[in-house]
Amino acid sequence: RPAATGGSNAAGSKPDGRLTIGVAFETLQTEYWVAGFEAIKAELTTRDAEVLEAIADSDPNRQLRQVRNFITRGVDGIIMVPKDAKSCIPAIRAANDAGIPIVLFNRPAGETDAVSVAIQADNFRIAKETTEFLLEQARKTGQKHKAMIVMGDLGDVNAIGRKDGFDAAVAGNQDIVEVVSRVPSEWNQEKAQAGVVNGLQAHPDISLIFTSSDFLLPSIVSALKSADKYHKIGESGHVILGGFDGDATTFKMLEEGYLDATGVQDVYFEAEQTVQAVMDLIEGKDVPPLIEDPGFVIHQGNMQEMAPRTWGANVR
Amino acid sequence: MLRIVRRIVQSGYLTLVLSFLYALLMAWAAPGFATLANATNIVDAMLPLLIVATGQTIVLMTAGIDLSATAIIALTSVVGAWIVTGDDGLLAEHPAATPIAILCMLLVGSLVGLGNGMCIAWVKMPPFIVTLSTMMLVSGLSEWMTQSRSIYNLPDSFLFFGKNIGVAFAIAVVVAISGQLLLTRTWLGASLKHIGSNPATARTSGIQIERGILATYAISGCCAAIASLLITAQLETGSPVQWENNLLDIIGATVIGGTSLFGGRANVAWTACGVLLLTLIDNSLNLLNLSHFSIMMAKGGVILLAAWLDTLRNRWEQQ
Amino acid sequence: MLRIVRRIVQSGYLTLVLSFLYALLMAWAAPGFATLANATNIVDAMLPLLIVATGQTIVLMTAGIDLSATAIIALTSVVGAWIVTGDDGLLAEHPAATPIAILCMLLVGSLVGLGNGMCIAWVKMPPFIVTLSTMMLVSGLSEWMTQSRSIYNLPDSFLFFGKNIGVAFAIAVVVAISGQLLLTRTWLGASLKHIGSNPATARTSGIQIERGILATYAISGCCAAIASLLITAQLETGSPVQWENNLLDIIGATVIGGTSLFGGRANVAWTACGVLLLTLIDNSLNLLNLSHFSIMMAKGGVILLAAWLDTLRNRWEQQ
Amino acid sequence: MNQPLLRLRDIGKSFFGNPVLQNISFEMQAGQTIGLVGENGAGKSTLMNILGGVLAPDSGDMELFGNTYCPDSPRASARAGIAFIHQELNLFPNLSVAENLFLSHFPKKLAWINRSELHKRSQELLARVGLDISPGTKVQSLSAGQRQLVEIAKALGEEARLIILDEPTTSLTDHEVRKLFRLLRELQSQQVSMIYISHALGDVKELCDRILVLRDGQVVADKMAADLQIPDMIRLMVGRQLDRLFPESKSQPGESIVLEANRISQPGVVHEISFQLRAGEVLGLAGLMGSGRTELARILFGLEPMAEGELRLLGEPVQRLSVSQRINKGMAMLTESRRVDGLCTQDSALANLTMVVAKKFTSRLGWIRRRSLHSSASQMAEAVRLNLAEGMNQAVCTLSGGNQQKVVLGKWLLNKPKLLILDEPTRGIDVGAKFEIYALIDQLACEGAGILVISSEIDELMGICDRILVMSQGELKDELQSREFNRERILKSALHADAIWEGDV
Ligand SMILES: Nc1ncnc2c1ncn2[C@@H]1O[C@H](COP(=O)(O)OP(=O)(O)OP(=O)(O)O)[C@@H](O)[C@H]1O
Ligand SMILES: Nc1ncnc2c1ncn2[C@@H]1O[C@H](COP(=O)(O)OP(=O)(O)OP(=O)(O)O)[C@@H](O)[C@H]1O
Ligand SMILES: [Mg+2]
Ligand SMILES: [Mg+2]
Repeated sequence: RPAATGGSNAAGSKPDGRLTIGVAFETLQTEYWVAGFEAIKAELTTRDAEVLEAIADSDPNRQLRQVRNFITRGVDGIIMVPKDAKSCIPAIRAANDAGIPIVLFNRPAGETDAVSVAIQADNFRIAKETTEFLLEQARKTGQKHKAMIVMGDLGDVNAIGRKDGFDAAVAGNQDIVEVVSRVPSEWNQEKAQAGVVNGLQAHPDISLIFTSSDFLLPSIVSALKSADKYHKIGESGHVILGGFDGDATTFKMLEEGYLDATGVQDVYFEAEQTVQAVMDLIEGKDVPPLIEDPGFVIHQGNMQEMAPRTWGANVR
Repeated sequence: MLRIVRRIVQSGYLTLVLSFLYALLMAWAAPGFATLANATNIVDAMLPLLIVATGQTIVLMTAGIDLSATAIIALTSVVGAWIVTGDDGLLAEHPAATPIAILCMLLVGSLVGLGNGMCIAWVKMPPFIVTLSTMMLVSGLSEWMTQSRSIYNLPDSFLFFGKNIGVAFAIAVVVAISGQLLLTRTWLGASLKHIGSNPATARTSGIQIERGILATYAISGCCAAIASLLITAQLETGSPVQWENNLLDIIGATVIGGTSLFGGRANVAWTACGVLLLTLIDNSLNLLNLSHFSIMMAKGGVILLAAWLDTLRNRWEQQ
Repeated sequence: MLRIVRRIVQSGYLTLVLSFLYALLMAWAAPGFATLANATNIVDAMLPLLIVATGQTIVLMTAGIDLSATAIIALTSVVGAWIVTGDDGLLAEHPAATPIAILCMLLVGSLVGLGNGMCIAWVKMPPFIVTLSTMMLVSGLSEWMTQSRSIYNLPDSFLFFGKNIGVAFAIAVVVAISGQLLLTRTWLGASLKHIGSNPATARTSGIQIERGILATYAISGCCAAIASLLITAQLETGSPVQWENNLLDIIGATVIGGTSLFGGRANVAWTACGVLLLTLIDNSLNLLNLSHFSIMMAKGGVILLAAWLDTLRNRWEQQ
Repeated sequence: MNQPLLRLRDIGKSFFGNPVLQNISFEMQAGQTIGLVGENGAGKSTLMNILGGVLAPDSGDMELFGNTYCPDSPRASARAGIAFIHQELNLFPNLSVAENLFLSHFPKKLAWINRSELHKRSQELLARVGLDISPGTKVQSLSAGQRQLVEIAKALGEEARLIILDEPTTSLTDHEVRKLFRLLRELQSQQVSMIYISHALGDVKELCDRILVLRDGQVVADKMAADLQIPDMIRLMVGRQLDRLFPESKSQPGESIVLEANRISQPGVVHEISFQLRAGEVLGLAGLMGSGRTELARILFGLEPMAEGELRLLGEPVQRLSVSQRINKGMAMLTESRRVDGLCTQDSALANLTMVVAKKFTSRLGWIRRRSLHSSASQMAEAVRLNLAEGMNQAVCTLSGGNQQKVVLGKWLLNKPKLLILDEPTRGIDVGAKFEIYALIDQLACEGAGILVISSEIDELMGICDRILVMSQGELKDELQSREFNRERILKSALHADAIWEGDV
């Protein structure tokens, strides 16, 4: 794809020279989005930009309207978290038509002629590395494990990337692990909980669980507790647990020794890059269409060392 | 002064007056509200809601309710997109794909509505439960058809209905006016009113209740399909969860307008006013850059206010 | 044969019979269904639904509806969690934190309900609109309070109500039985029935409609708060969107049981059967590892079936 | 002079600016029974609604036992010792008799209902009004007459000192009326005061000590019953002389048969009913409460199923047709209770009048030709002398009972029926309006329609019919030609063989 170029008209900016940036999030219903939202706003404020905000409650139709409203208000740039890769295209196109640069935070758009820049964690790699770490722990026990994955909304590229990362890691370790349960959560806590409860019911011998997002962990923990399978690492009956995001609850579980590992998205890096990209586009600079956040895996071994870079360790 | 207030409150188009006052206020308070571009945004947002709310109004006239409206929107969205999409669509690249898809959407919408109507009219099951189950069945069906994935890559001839606001506007106006004429000027509309007011009386007066109810739900399903066309084209996406969160907006707009949930009192013009008010609130508060919780609360507050004024009106009228 | 079927269908607890037959079928078809552990799961899932549906049943008796129930669940969940949470909670680590939190939850729930009741009873606004606006106001409020964040790290004394299924069970049974006794055995319940059957007649007969309605909505709010306690403790999370998608399940369970949306016919025992049936379906289909769309469709189908049998029953009864 | 029980001074009330009551003043002594008579819409029910706390007066004041009395709700008036038996019955059909009897004052321990006490006291009350039913019976399974008695029992249960009865006898048969009167006399002897509203002027004169005549919302006469003769009452009520109660019949039964019923049976309801109805004939159907007349009418009209038999309208078999098809063939039926299935009460008079006929004013596209529909509805409103203060858009629920009945009749007349079935057509209607309705019936018969009239007022049937059929226990028992009309014979045939006849008619 061609590199995005900033809009030619910087005319939208106010006479006082302050930029106005519209921030449209699909939802704020997980800690990760809240942390990202706060980080972006903080970054914009330090750069003396005025922030307009809009949350779409998971409705792409509403998000489209909100982006149009931003355009009506004459913002200089737009930062957006879309619901999924494709339904955001009309919104991007609307921004393109108005000559306003648009940057997607954490979820890139699908293939299209509409132009946008995206900042995204390398979901596949982080998930794969996290899962590989879990499997390493599994191998140490010397037994064969039955595994469960709690999946996200399969319309979301992130969810797919994480699922594929997990699958790739498993594919290389067929000898010690068999995936017996795939719980579709659609990014919904209650669905996840019901799914996990029933999964554990049908397969009481599950001993490894990977969740595609940390915000589902409390539901999983509660299901584990009611099945009496929630134990610290090293205790007998411990279910190997891995997550993705690195939020506060998860970090606490890590500290307390219940969680084995989680793949961390570097929110600060992503927020900073996002804002930088918008600014660059407004100034007319070239920006590559996809900026990747390499992320990292935090686990019992590197906990102290990685804590400062883990957003969940800092938001408390 | 009080007299003037009373006049306004009693005028039957209270919601319209409220919307007008509200718009005036916002023209002053919300930057960018009183611009042509924003007017376009508002109209754009109103159109699909107006269409589907028209169907709902007709259903409410008979003391029924159609909870399956959003599910029908989703199903027809999926059906239409599935036929026309460039990614392996049933009739991908076929020149007549778009008209056929639209026809199928209308057909599917009407048929699902007819199914509702048959359960309600012939089997005499309560509308709430019938349409609730239909909602679940139909939503499940659309998710199963797509395996929960959205369908993209729709051809330009289809997207035309979303991009060209003139066409969308014309469609919505035709639907709303037909709905209103149906209710006020036709024999069917008169029968629906009697069915809603007192079904026993309607029966002894020789009104064919069953036919009326069948027609009602089929019309509602068809309206949902038309709305779905606009929505799908606007979003360029056929999705099995299209509009799933908007059910309360649909019923809300109708009821705020003044249509009764207990039947016998329904009017599409009122509904249009309700749609306008809801959309104005959404749009203006967004422009005011309120956080979405404040928007929600404000919306709740305004709906409450509208209902309160409506109550006042009714009380004054009785004096 | 037909006679036996008729007997069963007419037995008044049709939903119970259906649930039983369904459970039998599933015991055979679904692996792990007929185990003690799964029975626990089912009961666990039923309890909060039963509690909040009890409140809804009482509201439906008066021909009202409480759309704000799930919003109240979310608000009280946030309030409770906010008081007890170890992360900067209002009374974190305080020994009496849990009882105070529970008290506050009940208080908040009842007060919001009372607010609904006041608008409906005194200002005479329609329940649908009032509780719809309350839903929006209250949801907005809880999201604003938490800035959309969930609250974790609840103390064990609070989680007790989620972990100990015995306690949760006892609470739910007490609530349901009190609700049933209220409706069938008390003077208030009798008035509610009159209000729901025919408010005009109730008024001319000297029944204090206002008080009845106030009580009704306050009770519904309080039931939502109790359910919220169980849910919050079970999920170990206070969330401003707690249970937000379950509104139709609540009303559905009530109506499937046989309670009428038009007032005057409501029964908590029926509601309990409706809750059982819905939960069984959810659980068993999950165990069968069906995709969630099939679950949705199956649920829709079973609700339709239950409603159809109910219609049959009514028809046979009239003969 | 002892203190009056009740004193009204200058009571006034208007609806939408139309005065309904003006300067009403009167007082009544304890133990007195006052009769209140007047045309439909004279304001009788409105005045009583003010007294009963249902409506608030615009002006004037009231005193009860010497204290100012301004009830703000029906509850307040009940507390003050006034029981009100409404014109439109006020019972909950889905509840048991016992629950209805103690609606607002259940015997209770704390919040609990005391079931056994409830049962016992209900039985006592039912015994007092002579109703032999179990307190657990659902009201919906009672006939209209039985419901009326339940209402009275309810008033007795409230230990009222003033009972207002608004047209209590409209749904009672003669026998029931006698029974009711015995009961009321007993109450009178116990010094209970009553206000009695009725269009049966004979009853009023017989029962009351004093009679108040209301016309156009004003008291035009206030006399002792002994000083007021029935013709004077009528003159005062309608404001002109009315020489006779029934119009002279101009219609003549013709030759052609409009309706032929052949051995119509429906198990448990009617048994082998056969009769013929000629064009231009007015055929009466007499019988006691619950004899199955209403059921028969509903079967004829297609509202209820019929197991066996044959039904011909103008020679064509119609038993397989639906209600709307029968209406298209020229059938019409005024049902027994207008509120339940005769009117859409919240809708306008126009909507109700045009309900049946609008279909005929519809173009091929389903479009209603509104102007011509409106004008023929207006003509009909005039023809039946409908009294609409606010024009055709007035909601029917704001009309007086008589005017409501005229709306239902007008609705059917607009369709120019060939067969009109009338089930209790003059229930709750004043003498003037009754006369008009009889005239309308006669006129329709003159135009060649066949008319079947069900009525519990034997005098009415004898006054307007060409022939009377008597029904009992779902069977036709007797047939009388107009020269044989005889009250005794009709009553005798109406009685079932095994009934206990208390013989005080
Ligand atoms: N709620 C109301 N709104 C408007 N007008 C009303 C209302 N109730 C009664 N009226 C009007 O007041 C007048 C008096 O009615 P009312 O019912 O008191 O008459 P009535 O003497 O009891 O007649 P009837 O013998 O038919 O029962 C009528 O013209 C009626 O249309
Ligand atoms: N809703 C009902 N439920 C049960 N039984 C009923 C009902 N309506 C009428 N009946 C019974 O059916 C029989 C016939 O009643 P119907 O009303 O036809 O008699 P009727 O001669 O018209 O008497 P009325 O003078 O009361 O109108 C009676 O035994 C009556 O008790
Ligand atoms: Mg009256
Ligand atoms: Mg009868």
